[in-house]
Amino acid sequence: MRDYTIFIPEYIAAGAAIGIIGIELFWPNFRKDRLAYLTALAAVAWFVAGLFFIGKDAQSFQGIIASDDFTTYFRLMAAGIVFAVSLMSANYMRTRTKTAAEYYGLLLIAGCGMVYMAAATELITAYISLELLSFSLYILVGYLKRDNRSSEASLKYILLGAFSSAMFLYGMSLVYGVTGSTTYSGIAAALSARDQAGTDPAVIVGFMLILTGVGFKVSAAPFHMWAPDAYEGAPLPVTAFLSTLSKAAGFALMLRLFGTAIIVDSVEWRWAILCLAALTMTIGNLIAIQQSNLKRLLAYSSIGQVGYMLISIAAIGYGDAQGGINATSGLLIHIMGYVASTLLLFTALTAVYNRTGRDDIAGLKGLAETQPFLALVITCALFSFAGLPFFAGFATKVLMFQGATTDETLWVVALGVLNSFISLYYYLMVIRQMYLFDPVGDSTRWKMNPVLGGLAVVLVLGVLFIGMYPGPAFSWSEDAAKPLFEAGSASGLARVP
Amino acid sequence: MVPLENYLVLSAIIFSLGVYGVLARRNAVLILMSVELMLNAVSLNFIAFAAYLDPDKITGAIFAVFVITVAAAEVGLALAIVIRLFRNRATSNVDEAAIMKW
Amino acid sequence: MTFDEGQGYVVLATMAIPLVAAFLLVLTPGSQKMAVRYISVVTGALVCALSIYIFAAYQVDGAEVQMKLRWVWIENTAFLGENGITLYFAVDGISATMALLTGVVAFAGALASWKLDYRNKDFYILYWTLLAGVFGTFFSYDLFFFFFFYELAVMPLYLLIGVWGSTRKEYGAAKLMLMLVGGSVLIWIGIFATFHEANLGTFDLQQLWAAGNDGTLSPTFQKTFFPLMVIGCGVLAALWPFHTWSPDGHMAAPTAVSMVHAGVLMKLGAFGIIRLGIQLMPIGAEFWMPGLMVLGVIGAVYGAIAALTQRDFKLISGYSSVSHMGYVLMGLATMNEIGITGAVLQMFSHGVMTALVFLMIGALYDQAHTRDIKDFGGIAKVMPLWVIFYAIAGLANVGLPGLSGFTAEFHIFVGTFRTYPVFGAMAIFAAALAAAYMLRMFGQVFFGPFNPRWSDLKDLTPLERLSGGILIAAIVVMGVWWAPFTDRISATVTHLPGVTG
Amino acid sequence: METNATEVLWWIFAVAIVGLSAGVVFSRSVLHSAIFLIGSMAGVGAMYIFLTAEFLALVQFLIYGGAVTVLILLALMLTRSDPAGQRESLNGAQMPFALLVGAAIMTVLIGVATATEWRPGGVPNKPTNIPLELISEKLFVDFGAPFVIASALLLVALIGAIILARQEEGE
Amino acid sequence: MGAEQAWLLAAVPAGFFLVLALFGRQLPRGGDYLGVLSIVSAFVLFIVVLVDFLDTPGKLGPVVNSMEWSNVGEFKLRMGTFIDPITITMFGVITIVSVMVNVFSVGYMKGEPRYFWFFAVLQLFVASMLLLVMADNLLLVYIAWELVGVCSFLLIGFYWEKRSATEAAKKAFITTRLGDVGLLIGIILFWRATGTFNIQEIIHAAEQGQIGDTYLFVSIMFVFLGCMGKSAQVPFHVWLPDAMEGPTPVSALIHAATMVVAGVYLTARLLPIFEVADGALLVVTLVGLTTALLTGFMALAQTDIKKVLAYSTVGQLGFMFVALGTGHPAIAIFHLTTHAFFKALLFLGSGSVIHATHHNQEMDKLGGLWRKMPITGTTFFIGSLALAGLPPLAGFWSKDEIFVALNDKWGAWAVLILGFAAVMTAFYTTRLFIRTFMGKPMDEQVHEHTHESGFVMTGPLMFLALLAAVSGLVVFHQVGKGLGFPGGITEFIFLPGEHPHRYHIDWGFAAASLAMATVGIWGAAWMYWGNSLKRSTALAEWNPGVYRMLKSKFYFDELYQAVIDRGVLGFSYLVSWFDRYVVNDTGVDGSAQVTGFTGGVLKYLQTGRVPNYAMAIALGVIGLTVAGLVVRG
Repeated sequence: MRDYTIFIPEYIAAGAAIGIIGIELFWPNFRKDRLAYLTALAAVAWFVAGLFFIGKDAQSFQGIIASDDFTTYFRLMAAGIVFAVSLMSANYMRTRTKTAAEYYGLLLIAGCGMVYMAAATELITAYISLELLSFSLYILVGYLKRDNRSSEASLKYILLGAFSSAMFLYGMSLVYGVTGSTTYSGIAAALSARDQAGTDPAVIVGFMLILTGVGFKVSAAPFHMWAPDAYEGAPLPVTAFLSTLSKAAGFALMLRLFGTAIIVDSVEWRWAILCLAALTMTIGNLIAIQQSNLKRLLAYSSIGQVGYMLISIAAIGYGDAQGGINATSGLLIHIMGYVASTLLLFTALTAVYNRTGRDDIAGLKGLAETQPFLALVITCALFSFAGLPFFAGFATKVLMFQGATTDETLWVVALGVLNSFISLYYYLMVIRQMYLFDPVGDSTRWKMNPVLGGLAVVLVLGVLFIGMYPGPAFSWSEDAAKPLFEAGSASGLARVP
Repeated sequence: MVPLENYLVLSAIIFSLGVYGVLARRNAVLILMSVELMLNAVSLNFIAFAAYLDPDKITGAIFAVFVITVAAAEVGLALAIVIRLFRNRATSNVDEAAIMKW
Repeated sequence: MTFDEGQGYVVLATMAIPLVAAFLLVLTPGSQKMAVRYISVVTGALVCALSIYIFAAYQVDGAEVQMKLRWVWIENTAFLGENGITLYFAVDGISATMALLTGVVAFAGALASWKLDYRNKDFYILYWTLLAGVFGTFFSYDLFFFFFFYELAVMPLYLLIGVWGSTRKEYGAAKLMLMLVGGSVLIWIGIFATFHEANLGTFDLQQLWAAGNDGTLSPTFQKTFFPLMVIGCGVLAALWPFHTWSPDGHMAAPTAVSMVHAGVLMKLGAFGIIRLGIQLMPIGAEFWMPGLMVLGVIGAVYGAIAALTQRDFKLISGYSSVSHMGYVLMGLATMNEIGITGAVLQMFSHGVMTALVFLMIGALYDQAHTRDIKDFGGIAKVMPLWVIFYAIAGLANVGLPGLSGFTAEFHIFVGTFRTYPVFGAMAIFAAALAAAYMLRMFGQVFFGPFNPRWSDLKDLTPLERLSGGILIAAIVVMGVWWAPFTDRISATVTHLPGVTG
Repeated sequence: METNATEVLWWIFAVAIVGLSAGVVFSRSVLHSAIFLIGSMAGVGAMYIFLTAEFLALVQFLIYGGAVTVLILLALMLTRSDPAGQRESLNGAQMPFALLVGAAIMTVLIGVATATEWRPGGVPNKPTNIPLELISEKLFVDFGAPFVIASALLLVALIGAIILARQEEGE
Repeated sequence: MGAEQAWLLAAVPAGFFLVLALFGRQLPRGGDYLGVLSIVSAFVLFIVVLVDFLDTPGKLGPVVNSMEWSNVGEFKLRMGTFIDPITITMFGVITIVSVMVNVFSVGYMKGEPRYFWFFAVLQLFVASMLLLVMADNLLLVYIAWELVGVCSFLLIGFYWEKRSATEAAKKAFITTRLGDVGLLIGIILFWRATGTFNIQEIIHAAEQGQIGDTYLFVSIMFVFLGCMGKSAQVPFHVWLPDAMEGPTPVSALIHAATMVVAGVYLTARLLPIFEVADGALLVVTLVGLTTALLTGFMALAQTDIKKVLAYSTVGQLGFMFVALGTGHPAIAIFHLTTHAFFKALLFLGSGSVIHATHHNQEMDKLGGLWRKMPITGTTFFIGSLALAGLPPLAGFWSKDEIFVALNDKWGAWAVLILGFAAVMTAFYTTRLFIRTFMGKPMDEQVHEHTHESGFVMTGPLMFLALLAAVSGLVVFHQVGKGLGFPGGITEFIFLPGEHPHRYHIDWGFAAASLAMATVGIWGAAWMYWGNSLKRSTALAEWNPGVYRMLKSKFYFDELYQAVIDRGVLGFSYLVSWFDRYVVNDTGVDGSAQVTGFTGGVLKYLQTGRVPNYAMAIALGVIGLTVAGLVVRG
């Protein structure tokens, strides 16, 4: 059946995108920051529209794209991210580009791409929406045309992206060849129907290539190498966008794909994801220690975060349906906390960057003197990353790890905890710059842009709320996780022990 | 008639050549060409599967259509970026495009 | 007095008031230094009063766990079942004693940092956050919140030391923070494993303890994860060889932080060993306690010997802390009632006396700006009161009867002799060494020919006297009339699993 | 069974494709690579005909043989880094490793292609015809959603290409 | 009010201590009158207790009064008092001597800085000593024991401006503390065996043989270590002579009544256990003999009058331990009593001298003071003779008792050794007296300014002289009866299970000990008469090695110093080094650095070149696929 109403929110977003581009087309000297606020407005509308979908029973479009709580979860998240990032960009972009409309349009479209990735229940759709997101990001990363680092970053990103998506496609072709279907349910059914499941090279290699594709998207080692360069080269708000939206989208895709389509052969891929997780978190955190550029540092730290999150994906493979719900809801709430903290951090960093124009760690020297509020905010965000109490990171990380703990995954969970301890070190090194040193140059207090300030306050409250009372967030996550695993879905089918 | 395996092996070879190209070449455009080779291999795969194994749904063929579309778009975008880089650096050599590292 | 919800709210208030104070301070403009000071001192007084009330109101002959208060936080979601995570506060004999300690030291510390001027607002914010964490840990009966507050107590240390510290502060701060968090990593792992193994869908400590007793946590599991828990907590308790943060950290820390840190935080570690080791994994405890005993003895002797030749006040106290926490671990490792009671007594005693010591060191350092004992001599001439206070602390440290140190150490020795006479003898010998390094320091600093360089040193300020007086009161009371403490502590210790009479 | 004309033809094409593709990645001249690419794409198109997917063959010829290659040639013209024409090697330092890796991947993939039993009942030995109307029906009915998304994708690509490639004053 | 309330004896001075310590600075004259008042009241209380005790119906039955203190499960602690003749006697000795010392100090310490502090600590000192002797359980004993130690630390280090005083105080505290380690271990060992700290119960258990022989011996030896430490027996004797750095009245108190006799008291108190534990008594005797002998030698070469007295104290303590070794606590306590009086007298006398000569205590600068200060001289003379053991003075009787008992118990060899010690005692005492008071003054201007002390100081001297003269007679049955006791002191003092022992003169021994005294006195007189040193110097030159050895007290201090510096401190430096460089730098920081270094290496994988990145991806693919194919067959 075809019900076009289930994507009204995305129509709003896309329409707004076109509209914004049109505005600049026909009204060239429209204030760029106003564009940003329009985008934020559109994001709000998008969000509000999305709210109507909470709790609606799942609907499917031809069985190739579904709108359920899972979709809605990421829909709202996408809207939120676009909202925050567009506000972040307002001043940043105005001072750096002549034409900003496409930028904001692309933000919105990328958001839609994320929603479709979460919603896709079929390989073609998943692939297309993934490419939609990627294309937007390629452009956004390279948006500062005159900036060498920006264009270099986007070149690296697109070349490697194309390469890995080719791998992804080949993997999908193999899976399609074996199962003769591209819908997740069809794949699941076919796989569980096969008697010689697990003995089949095509399945294994197909899974691995698919894993490569999504692994690249979420920047899991060893497919992570584009991330630091892209993060460093991209405009600061886009870096925030990369580290929140594209990661969340990648995990959304991964959850649905691995959690419903190929869950029945989880024995084929869970170990691989476990190893990737261990490798990723270790590499990310170890290298992060040695970074001097703030964006690069955060890139590596986010790679480390990805490592933790991958454990949950593996845990889905190791557990039964209930275990899947546990792991997924843990992962979802952690993504939420992570996104909130990251946006908070980048809001503050953007404010600092607008002032100092420096993106190295030393650029934060003495911030506690010149802008105590920002220093506090940054500290909150970093502590949240490190998983210290009162901030989102603590509660969400505990819930995620606890949800991901099974007999087999325990050792990686332990490694993850160890890594989050390592990460604390370089977060402290940043905090040290702000609090323990006197500012270089003028140590006079400066006022930050009220918009950024307001955004920061909102996000801080969010982070604290999730950290101190994660109950609601956690139950949303559970609701979002349920559609993937409830009876009748793939995980209900017989699976290989 | 020609069995399915032949097509698959052929696409495997093309794909691997593409991989080799990506790994070996230094010129951004050449890397893109290699990627195109890989994508070709993929669509060949899809169509072969569609024709042999999935005649009534032929999803593979549809997939191939999308792949071709995306590939074309990708090339366009990538080349634009290459040109952008060339304007900034007067080179399309990816080894030289490495100011960001470590 | 009957214990009911009302008292539960008292317990909650004891934890919450510091947080509220911290929040108020966030709102106060940093320029209002006096206002900041008043807020903090009032908070300290309140907290101190409440903790005394809790200690007094704990009924020895009542139920073991009293003053319960429970708010559901998350339940029936995903892997969390009934009472999955609850804000569950309650008090038993041990935590009552620890709460009293915290209250006293917190108040003393707040008074001691009155003269602090540089960014004192931020200082007090962190200070009270830390103390909220400490109280929370002592009161929590929910594993999640236990760890929540545990981390909360460790978190502010980095900035507190790094910003307001003195010698090699960055190094000290980073090292201390990292080692402590490194320890909590192990606890964290242990918690995940326990929750998974118990498979009750709840973090409620009492249910988990029950699981630990009836073998739901399998013996193998307990034997595997007990070391994790104990070492994790042990780092904070300066368990040898994970003690090295203690000398450096204390050397770097500002006065009040040293007081609270050595006075209270280190006790969190020992407390954690009781809660997460002895109570959660009795079988593992039975299996591993001899090992802990050995480490404790090593720590006790090692610390005392190392302290013999130190020249920095704080290093001396740092190492003596290692030595005394060694006693605590020994007491816990005896696994008999006397020993564990002694351990808790020692936690209290060491808390107050170390707080006093660091208070005095701070009072001197603020004026002299050196802590090398060789620089001093005949200080008794200019700072007689300072000398007397310090001497009392030092003698308590030495274990002089009539002061708290003796009470605690005596119980520990007795408990140890019951099971490990040889270790007990070594511990007593270490106590004699304590006399050696203390008197060495006294002789060097207090007495001997007066060094005119210090002729303009001022004696203790009234606030310092008050703050020190409180601590001395605690020291003397416990040294002379320790029944109130032993009654409360043993009331709980008797219920500990696997503890012999 | 006796080999018939189609088969012979297939083999000729297959060899040609492999050769041309190899040419793309091995040739010493950028332009030659481009030419070879056109060839190999055309060859793949021919393969589609063998697979009785004539429409896709058509698409292949138009888009690849036409648009893409033209684009590529254009790009090559625009990015001639050596007006003096001195030849810098087109291969990077890791070329030998690349050979190894390529070979490894080839082995894996060929192994998969041959070792896999694609259908329990065995694979039909001749492709079934892929009629155009079926494709259109599928494309516009069943896969409407991805089709829409794809249009958005093309739009994005278009915008991106424009704003990135557009000359700004001062360039 | 009666013997049950004996705890007041300790409580009253303790209370005065608090008052003086807190407010003494503000009080006029530093509140010295309060000090005297507190001790006098303690004395009065003693009389009350004594009277009450003497007419308790069950004659001389110990009076017990105890209360529950704390309990941890089955581990119950009771604190209480146990009053029996020994305690009563100790009360007497302590209170009387301390009254004298207090009064004396009023004169002696006048004008000192921290005058009030001196009196305050004096009260605490006395209080803790009284507590020690009345305690009914070893825990309380230990508590009082430690308090005594601290008070001695404070008093010996009273002149803390002098480095030497501080060092001496430290030495005293730490040396005794080492003994206390043994004491505490012993106490806990007894608890471990019997489950109680109560002295009587422990004794009972020991006598019932509830404690294994070896265990009993080991524990009692640990306890005895404590006693040796406090009573400065060899090898713990080193702290006592240095303790002379304290004000002289303090020395008097320490040596006569409080600190050092604690060990004797405790041993006497636990003597039944020593008797059960076989071999223990022999150890006690040997320790006593060694001490008496060695310190006798050491005293010969000392020229500081207080040092001489100090060594004589150690020697006399040795006598007491010998007495205990014979299994007769009564005799030991008797000697303790007499010794307390004349030794207090001697110290106060020397104090008077020092005071008069403006802190001059070197024999080489004194001499011929008798004429200048007749009262001090006379009293000192009496004291010396008592110490030397001439009848009918106090010392004679107690020493005589010891010899008799020793002969009965261990036989002649012991008597000979101790006899030699007694001869030396007489010798150096006489030497001391002659060189201080007789002959020609060695240093004229010191002699010029010397003058007799005021009555506040001479009064106590005279009173003590009286006691030193007559106190020995209480040993006689008739005297005791006359005083209202059931008999002579040795009859009065006996431990449960032991029979009262009535004194009778053994003329042979009496003659012998008289002979020893005279020999010693005559020898000294012959050598030093008229303060001419030619004979003694001749002797010294006749064998300089021996002389140097005596002069330097058998090198004990040097030996200990070496052990401490090389051994203990060296080890401490080693440990600190280990802690810094191995545990910390290698273990802790090292691991951190390794982590950082790994990161520093790994980051160079990030070359910034697309082909390398692609290579990483490809390798990842190969790794995954191959691993997958291998793992999954």
